[in-house]
Amino acid sequence: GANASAAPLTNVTFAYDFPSPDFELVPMVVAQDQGFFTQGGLKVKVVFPPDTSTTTKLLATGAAGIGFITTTDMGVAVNAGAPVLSIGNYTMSNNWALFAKPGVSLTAKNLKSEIEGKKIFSYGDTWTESMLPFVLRHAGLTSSQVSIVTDPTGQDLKFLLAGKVNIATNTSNYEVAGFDTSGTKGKESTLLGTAIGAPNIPIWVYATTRSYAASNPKTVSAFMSAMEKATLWAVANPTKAASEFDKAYPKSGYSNAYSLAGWKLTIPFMKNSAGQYFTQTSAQWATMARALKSIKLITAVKQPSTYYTNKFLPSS
Amino acid sequence: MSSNDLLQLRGVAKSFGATLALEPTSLDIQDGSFVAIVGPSGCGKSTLFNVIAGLLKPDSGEVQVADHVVTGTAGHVGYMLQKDLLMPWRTVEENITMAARLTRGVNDDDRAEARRVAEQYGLGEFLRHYPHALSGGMRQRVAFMRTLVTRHPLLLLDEPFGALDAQTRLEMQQWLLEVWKEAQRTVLFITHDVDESIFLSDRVLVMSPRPGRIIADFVNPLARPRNLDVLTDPHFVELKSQILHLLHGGR
Amino acid sequence: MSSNDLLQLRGVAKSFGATLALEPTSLDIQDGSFVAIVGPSGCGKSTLFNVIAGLLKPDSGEVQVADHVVTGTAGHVGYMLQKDLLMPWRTVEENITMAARLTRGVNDDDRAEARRVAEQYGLGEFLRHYPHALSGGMRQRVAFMRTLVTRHPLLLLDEPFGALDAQTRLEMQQWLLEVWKEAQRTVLFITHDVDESIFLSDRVLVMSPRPGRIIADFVNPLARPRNLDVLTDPHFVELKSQILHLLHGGR
Amino acid sequence: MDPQTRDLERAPRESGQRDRSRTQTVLRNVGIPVLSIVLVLLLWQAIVIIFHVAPYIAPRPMAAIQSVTDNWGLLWPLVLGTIRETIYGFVCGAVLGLGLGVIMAKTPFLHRMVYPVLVLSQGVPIIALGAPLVLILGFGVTPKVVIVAWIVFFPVTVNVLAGLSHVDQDLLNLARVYGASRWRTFWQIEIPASTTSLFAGMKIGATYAVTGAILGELVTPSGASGSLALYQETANTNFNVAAVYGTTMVMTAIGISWFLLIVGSEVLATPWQRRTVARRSMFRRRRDVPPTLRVH
Amino acid sequence: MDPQTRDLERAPRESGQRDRSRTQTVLRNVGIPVLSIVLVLLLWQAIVIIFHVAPYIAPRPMAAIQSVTDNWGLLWPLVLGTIRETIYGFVCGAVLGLGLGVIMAKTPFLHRMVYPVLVLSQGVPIIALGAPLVLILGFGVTPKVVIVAWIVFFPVTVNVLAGLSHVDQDLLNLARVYGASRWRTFWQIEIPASTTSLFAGMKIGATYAVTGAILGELVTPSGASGSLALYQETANTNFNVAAVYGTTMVMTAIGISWFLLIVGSEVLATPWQRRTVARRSMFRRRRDVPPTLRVH
Ligand SMILES: Nc1ncnc2c1ncn2[C@@H]1O[C@H](COP(=O)(O)OP(=O)(O)OP(=O)(O)O)[C@@H](O)[C@H]1O
Ligand SMILES: Nc1ncnc2c1ncn2[C@@H]1O[C@H](COP(=O)(O)OP(=O)(O)OP(=O)(O)O)[C@@H](O)[C@H]1O
Ligand SMILES: [Mg+2]
Ligand SMILES: [Mg+2]
Repeated sequence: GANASAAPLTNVTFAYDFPSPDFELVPMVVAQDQGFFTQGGLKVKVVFPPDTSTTTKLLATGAAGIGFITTTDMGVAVNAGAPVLSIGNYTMSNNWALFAKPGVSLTAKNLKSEIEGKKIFSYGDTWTESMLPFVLRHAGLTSSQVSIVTDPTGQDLKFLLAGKVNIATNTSNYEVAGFDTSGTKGKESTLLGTAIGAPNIPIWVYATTRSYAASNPKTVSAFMSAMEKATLWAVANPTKAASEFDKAYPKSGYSNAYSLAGWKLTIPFMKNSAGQYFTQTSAQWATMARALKSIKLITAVKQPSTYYTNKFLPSS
Repeated sequence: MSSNDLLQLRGVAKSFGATLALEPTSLDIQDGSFVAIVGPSGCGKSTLFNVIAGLLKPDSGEVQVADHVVTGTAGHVGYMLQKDLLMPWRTVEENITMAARLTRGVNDDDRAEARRVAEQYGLGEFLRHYPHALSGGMRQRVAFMRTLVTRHPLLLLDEPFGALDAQTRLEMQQWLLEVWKEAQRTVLFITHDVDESIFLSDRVLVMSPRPGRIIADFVNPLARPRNLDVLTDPHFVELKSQILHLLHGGR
Repeated sequence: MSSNDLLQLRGVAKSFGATLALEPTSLDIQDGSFVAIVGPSGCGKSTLFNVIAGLLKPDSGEVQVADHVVTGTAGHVGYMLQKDLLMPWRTVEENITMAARLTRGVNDDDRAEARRVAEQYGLGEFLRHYPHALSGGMRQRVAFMRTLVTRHPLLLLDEPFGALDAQTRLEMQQWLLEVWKEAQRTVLFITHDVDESIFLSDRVLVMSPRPGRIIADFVNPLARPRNLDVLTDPHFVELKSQILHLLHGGR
Repeated sequence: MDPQTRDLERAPRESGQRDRSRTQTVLRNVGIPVLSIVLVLLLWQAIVIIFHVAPYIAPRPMAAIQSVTDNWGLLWPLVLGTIRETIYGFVCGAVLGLGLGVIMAKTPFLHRMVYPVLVLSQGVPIIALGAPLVLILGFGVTPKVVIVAWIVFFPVTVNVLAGLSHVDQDLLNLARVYGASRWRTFWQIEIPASTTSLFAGMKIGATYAVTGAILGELVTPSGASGSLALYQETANTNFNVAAVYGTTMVMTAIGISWFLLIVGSEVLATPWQRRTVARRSMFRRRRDVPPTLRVH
Repeated sequence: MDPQTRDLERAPRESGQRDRSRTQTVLRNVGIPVLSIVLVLLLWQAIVIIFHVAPYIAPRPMAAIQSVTDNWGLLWPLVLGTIRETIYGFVCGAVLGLGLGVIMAKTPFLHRMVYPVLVLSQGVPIIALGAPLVLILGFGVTPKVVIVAWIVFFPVTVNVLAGLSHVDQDLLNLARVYGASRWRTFWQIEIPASTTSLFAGMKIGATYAVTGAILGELVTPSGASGSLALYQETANTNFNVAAVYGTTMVMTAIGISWFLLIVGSEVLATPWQRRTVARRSMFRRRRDVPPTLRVH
């Protein structure tokens, strides 16, 4: 738009959920590079938190207007009284999975025998904490029948390949991209959580605070609309999108191969079976809240509308 | 009442808590004289000096230097201790000009004077040396020059050669007499060495054990200039014997 | 050839690199005698002691103690320095028995002996004190007792009172003479204080400046016991004058 | 005021005077620190209240303390774990540091060869050590102990080296004059003479030991038993800010207690630095008692 | 060998002798450390080869070094960033430490009140500082600088305190006799007399400064500009083990260079500890030259 470029751009600070940039930022980079933000009258600055749980605090203190967090972090933050609000899904389904090293075949059938009494790696994040109980229940095991190795520094692949743990847990886009670009021979065995009892709920969402949404409704809508254009573009042009990311963040330390592989692995999870992007459902939030409540991470299951709104989505 | 006395003490006394360190003491020191003070350890000699220098305020009494009452105020005398107290981070020249640096800043005159004094008294070569490179005797000489260039007519020397070995000490004594003769200052000199007190002085004051009191005031009969031979002079031996008996009670 | 001499040096010499510290020196020390050594600083007095004690191997010559050749081997003499070298972490009693602890372990006899010596020489009350609680004079007394209980007949004392003030030094000299009389040891005593060398000794050796050489060997004419009055005795004054002229060339 | 040090003339100290002021000293040494810590907590509370800091950003001090007391049953084993890692690691580090220090002091060649490697070892970021240590030593307490020891040994070695090289050469010569063996000289003179340096090194080590244990817990996973650092990390992920600050307080408390313990051991191990008279040691001195007294 | 210290009789040192052995000293002080580092690298290479260590566990040293040289264009700005954080943080920490030390030395009451808080501050695990610092200070270099300063200031304060309290009381009295002002006494005596202590504190601080910067980079984000610690972290998740070890080597090199720089500054700042004669300083001493010489 000609008229948009004439008007002064609105500044938006966007907080990512991880201390360093990686391929899930591809749509964001595309939105900036392809001018989708400028068209919407926005100027977006990306900031990174010291740890994944600080993103919510950055939103709550107003240090960032819009952020990128996991669904479970949303639930925990709302429970703690933070006035955060989810404004759109990033992925539409759950690609959290269990992994075993090459040579081991991990299937829904042999799940029990493969994990009973074994060492299972966890980052110690809320997501894994809330998904593992479903898997254990599905396998007919209690948490005392497996040994959880929690390592926030994330050495999962290394420990898995060295035989220090038997099972790794991670999302498939990160884990498989990491394995494929590690130069290790063979193929990891991947078992999606949704195949073994984990609920199929989206992992990441775009979020803001209620007050920011109330006072900047146009900005939020413009942001989501730019993200939609960017996401569709990046899905359609994965190779170009990944190399744009590499250009935007040359010091991320990731190789282009890794970013491209990761982004390609992310694409299938970004729309649901109905072909929809972004749209949230009350069911997804109710399921998430119940899951968190059942493992006592939150004290009360709130109305789904407490957590989300779809009203900033371009389609609505 | 102006007099020939550079220093006058009138009933100066000092206690530390319950310890009476110095009984009321009166004393007149003639301008240009060299007065030695001997006395048992802890009898209050250094306390007396500290009072004169203005480091301590006496409990009673008055200190006059050159007919001005200076009781309890500093900056009127030159002061030198057994420890040389040179600044290791300053060269010899800078150490000599230390008093100026500590009060008003050093100017070219101060530096010229320092160089003159150092050259005159045998340390000209070492002006740019740091103290650690000097021997003990040389260091004490620098400490003395530092005291000298303050131009105060009254110098208080508290066992200045106490840490030197006998031979160096003898050299320093002879050196000091030379400088004293030329520089025309008044010297009060504390020592534990009776030989030294007689060898150097015009007058020897003997103090009692604590609480300190001046119990004898000998006029030194020895003629100047003096050399090693005075140590066997009958006057010397006699005076030494008297002082030793006062100090040690003839044991 | 057995003799009355406890210590015999035959042509002992020592250099450090290019520095000749001690010229070939021969010396006989009679059993039971008290011999003082004076000489300018750096003339090799301590080097001589180090050779006798076996700390240094002489470049040439031979050391005999009690008619045994002990050149370059340690463990034959008592040795004491100006620094008291007490162990701060040991009590007085433990410091006195240090030699035993360092060689074979302390037994009850050693402890009893330490207590006896300490009580006899006026430190009985302080047996369980740590050195830091003692005055300089008391510390030197402990250091001396530690030397004494080794039972070596020959004691080498290198300026033992050099760090003490004049009064304490006088007390220590009198104390040392007392102990020496009772304990019946042979003492070699280095000092810079000519009065001290005469006051204490039977014999005074005077050394030349480096390279060290014994240039005079005076027999001390003063009768024992001695008190302060000997300082004014004509024999004393005469001997002192001779020694001083040897040392300082009559300046 | 007296400008001359009168060390030589110092009279034996009176112990009476000391006792009288002991309560005063204790008050000063304990009261004032406690007071200032309370002041810090009050300041914190004031800031939270005045600036309306939301509880999910920073808790009030009482909330942090309460989150600790409420979960003490859960925390206690983790605290014990951290303490255990600290103790094991500290002891290993101190022993290693002492040993290295002694060996290096005795063999100048090794000193020159090994010293740069030791300096280098301290330049390695601890975070980079985590993975290799786990791969070699597995999960569990060992890699954490190694990390603590890695941090602790260095200041100990440096200080022991300094201490041993400053032992009075004259004292060593005197020992030779007595005919002492190298071994006895070492135990009777060199070791006691370096106690102060050893403790100086250990005090620096103690300051960093607990931080090292926490870092170790963070970079080397513990498995099912969990760890204090992970507890904090999880509390952080779960938005339990009070627990995060509470855990920090617990960690700080462990750190300071450990430091004070080492300071205390130094006081006990070096009585001659405070006391005038040695205490009679019950068992070692029995034979001092004259036989006559013993029969009765 | 001579059991008596002859400090008083020491002759002025000859500087001729010193120069002669200077090359020898340099060889010894540089050659042996370099040699031993090379030995460590060889040992590492040998272990990797002999035990068939998989490349994703530990790389060969040459591979690690190559990963650094190959990516130097990328690494150099990150290295510069770490150096900048180190310098800023170190300077802030040293200045703060010096200031606190001076103020505390001058006001015993503040000393007693503040000291426990300072000790407490060092007990707080650095990892717990990241999030609060970012919330307060925002992104960018500031929180990292604060973390480095937090680590550096403490040893500086402790040492400055010790230094100032050990200034010879007699020297201070002498200054009073001369009628010196407090201010001049402070600058001319107290400050120079505590230089050695100040540098002792700064050397300890320097040892930990780079580690602090790396820790700071890890617990506070750098975002697009990246950081050495994040680069390493990413390489780690990326299975780029050679880069992990290579970065470690770079970090170690920065740490040691910084330490050596501080050691070097001490040498330059305290000429009297090495040199016998003060060097003529070109600009300060011009007026020393006699006027006659100046006219020509
Ligand atoms: N600042 C002080 N506080 C308390 N007592 C002091 C102080 N200064 C000196 N005294 C005491 O006053 C007495 C006299 O001390 P002073 O230093 O004057 O003796 P002195 O004659 O110089 O001794 P010495 O010959 O050992 O130098 C001593 O008992 C000493 O302990
Ligand atoms: N270990 C040594 N290495 C090199 N030179 C030495 C050594 N020990 C002593 N010297 C030198 O040997 C000479 C004699 O030294 P010695 O210590 O024996 O003198 P001294 O007579 O005891 O002097 P002082 O009266 O000062 O104690 C001196 O020039 C000294 O510098
Ligand atoms: Mg005095
Ligand atoms: Mg000597």
